[in-house]
Amino acid sequence: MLSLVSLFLVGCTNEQTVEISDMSNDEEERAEIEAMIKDTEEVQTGTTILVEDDVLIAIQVKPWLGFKERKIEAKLQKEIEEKYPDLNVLVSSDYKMLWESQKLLEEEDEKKVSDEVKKLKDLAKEET
Amino acid sequence: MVILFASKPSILACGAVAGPVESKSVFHSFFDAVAEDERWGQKTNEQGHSKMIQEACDIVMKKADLKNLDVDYFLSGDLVNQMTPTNFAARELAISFIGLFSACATSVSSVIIASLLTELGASQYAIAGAASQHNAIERQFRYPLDYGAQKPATAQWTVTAAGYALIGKHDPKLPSVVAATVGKVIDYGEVSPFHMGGAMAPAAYDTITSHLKKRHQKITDYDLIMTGDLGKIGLKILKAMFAQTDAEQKELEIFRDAGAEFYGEDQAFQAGASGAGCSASVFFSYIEQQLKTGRYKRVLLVATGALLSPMSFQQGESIPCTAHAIEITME
Amino acid sequence: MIVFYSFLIAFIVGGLICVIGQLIMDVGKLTPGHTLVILVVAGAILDGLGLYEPLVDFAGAGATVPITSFGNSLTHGALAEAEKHGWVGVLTGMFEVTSSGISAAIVFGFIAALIFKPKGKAN
Amino acid sequence: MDPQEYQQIEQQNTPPTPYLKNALKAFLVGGIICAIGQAITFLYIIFFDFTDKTAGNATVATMVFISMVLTGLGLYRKLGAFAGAGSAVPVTGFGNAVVSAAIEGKTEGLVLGVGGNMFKLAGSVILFGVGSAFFIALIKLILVSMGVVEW
Repeated sequence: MLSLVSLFLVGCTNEQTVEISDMSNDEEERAEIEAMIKDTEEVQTGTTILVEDDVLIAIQVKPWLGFKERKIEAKLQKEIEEKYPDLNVLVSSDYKMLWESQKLLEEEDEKKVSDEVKKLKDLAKEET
Repeated sequence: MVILFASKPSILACGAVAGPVESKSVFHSFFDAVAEDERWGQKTNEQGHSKMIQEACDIVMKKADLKNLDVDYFLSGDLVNQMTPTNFAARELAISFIGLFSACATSVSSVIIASLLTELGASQYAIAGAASQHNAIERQFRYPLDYGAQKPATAQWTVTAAGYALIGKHDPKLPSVVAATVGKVIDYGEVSPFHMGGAMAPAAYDTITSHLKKRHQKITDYDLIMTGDLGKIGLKILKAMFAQTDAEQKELEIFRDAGAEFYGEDQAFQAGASGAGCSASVFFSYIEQQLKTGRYKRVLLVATGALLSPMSFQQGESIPCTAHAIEITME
Repeated sequence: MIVFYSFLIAFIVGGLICVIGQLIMDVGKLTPGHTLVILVVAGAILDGLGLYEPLVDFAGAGATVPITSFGNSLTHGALAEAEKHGWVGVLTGMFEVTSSGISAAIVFGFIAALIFKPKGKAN
Repeated sequence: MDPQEYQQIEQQNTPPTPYLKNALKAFLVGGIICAIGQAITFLYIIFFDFTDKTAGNATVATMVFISMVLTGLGLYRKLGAFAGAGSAVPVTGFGNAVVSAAIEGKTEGLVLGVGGNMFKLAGSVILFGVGSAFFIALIKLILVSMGVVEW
């Protein structure tokens, strides 16, 4: 719940807030992905979880660009997959992913994070 | 065609009963009883409707201290399918019964038939009148009660009330029916069941003008011309129609409408009251007392009725209307 | 901040769809029944053109709460199944996405009929 | 006095529909109901395993429940009288239509009354919803198989 409160406090300025937690501390990969997210300026906030070979990127586009949310999601997904074909990437503009992944930022235990990310990925595929 | 009653049958006694919502009416002090429960403690609205009719008729009989065996005819009707509430009330009253349907004009058409029977000598005592119950009629003609529909400003609130009169031999001390006009069915193309006033005004206009013409009278010959349930807007339209045929302002003052005044200025009821019970309860309580106290000498009571059905509305038909008039005098 | 914006957008878009409904009723002089039907069909057509999904992404509850989303979900289900299974998919997919609206209405309607009684109060 | 002349008199004396006022009321109430819907959606997302897509269904069911309670207590009728389309267009309006018809039919028995009348008002929404969805999906299927459009 803490992370949700922080969301409210974030000023509605349009600068981006991008946070990344990298469990397998591959520094170069981490910086690269952060840069790619920052390049797509439609993104308002982004939270990325890197654990083992899973990458979960939860983004929120600027409010007034909601219409193109899907296209931006797909574009970023493709970009990162091309860059890191060996990684299992999911880009999602879903609130659930954003809030859950923000909780995972503080999570230390790698095993727990990895299970949680896998669970979130299944959740994203659910239709109804 | 105007009917003249040489023997001038009299209104010997009247009974008016209303539901809980009607305690807000300006006329509620004239009603004989105001119930707490809109279903008179019954299981269904229709049974409550029927119980209300019985209660009003019992009051009339008690006032004239008659028993139902002494009463020759029971003439009445209501707006529910096949008038079952009135039929079931007639079953309890066990009086020879003719069901009449003139929609909200039944209060007057029943008095006309009763007066004819009295004039003929076939009836010494006849109970005539009408009734309506809001829930039973609203669900049949418009929407379920709890449905959130937005009603336009022209909508009227169906009254839960019953009004009955005992018609008998002429009695100079009591108000007497001297003439009557049976209305034609007039339809000027109004379609919306939420604008009854606009649909019924032409019928009222036609009946009043033909009554005045056949009786060679002017509007000012009457102390009061009261229509049944045109509502605030219907009354305005009726007055505008008469103003169109150069009636002066003084004459227009004579027109009043039971539906328009029934709930006073309470906005929750929008264009006022409607329903067979509206004209019946006001005519057979308030008006009867005004006549007895001598405030009015000659009165024309014009009950107006819309002759539509839920089916005719859905088939895209416009609303045919009628209005019946009785001329009542007090020596 | 995103959350505040989403409430604002949901409020505005939801309000606008209701204004369209109100205009159909007032200007078009149609009954509430006709108005809802028009809106549902509009929702279905918009989804057929692929315009309703972006609207849901943009407005959130502002697009899922109005009745247009019912038409949208029906079409969406039908299209999704039609893509996978062809002709028969159009029928099998119909209530794939949405069934909660109708089943909730039926169940709660029945429960309400057991509990409540219609009241004729004016205000 | 012929019908045309009468129509004119009737027009002059019938109060005009307050288009702007009604539209404003519908906007406000409709907006508020959708904002409440958004709040419910967020609650489902935060406390239960729902995503944006799947939370919609749960929100709709909850809104219909709320409209059942309000209808039963006779409050939705007042909201509808005030807001008009503002209360009818959201899914709570659909719930109100079904629930009010069900309550109404109770005196005619559960089978014929409640069962027979329940969809008297809302049935058309389902009919035309499913009907239009069917034809639209069919048309798109044909267009796709002709290669004019792709999924």
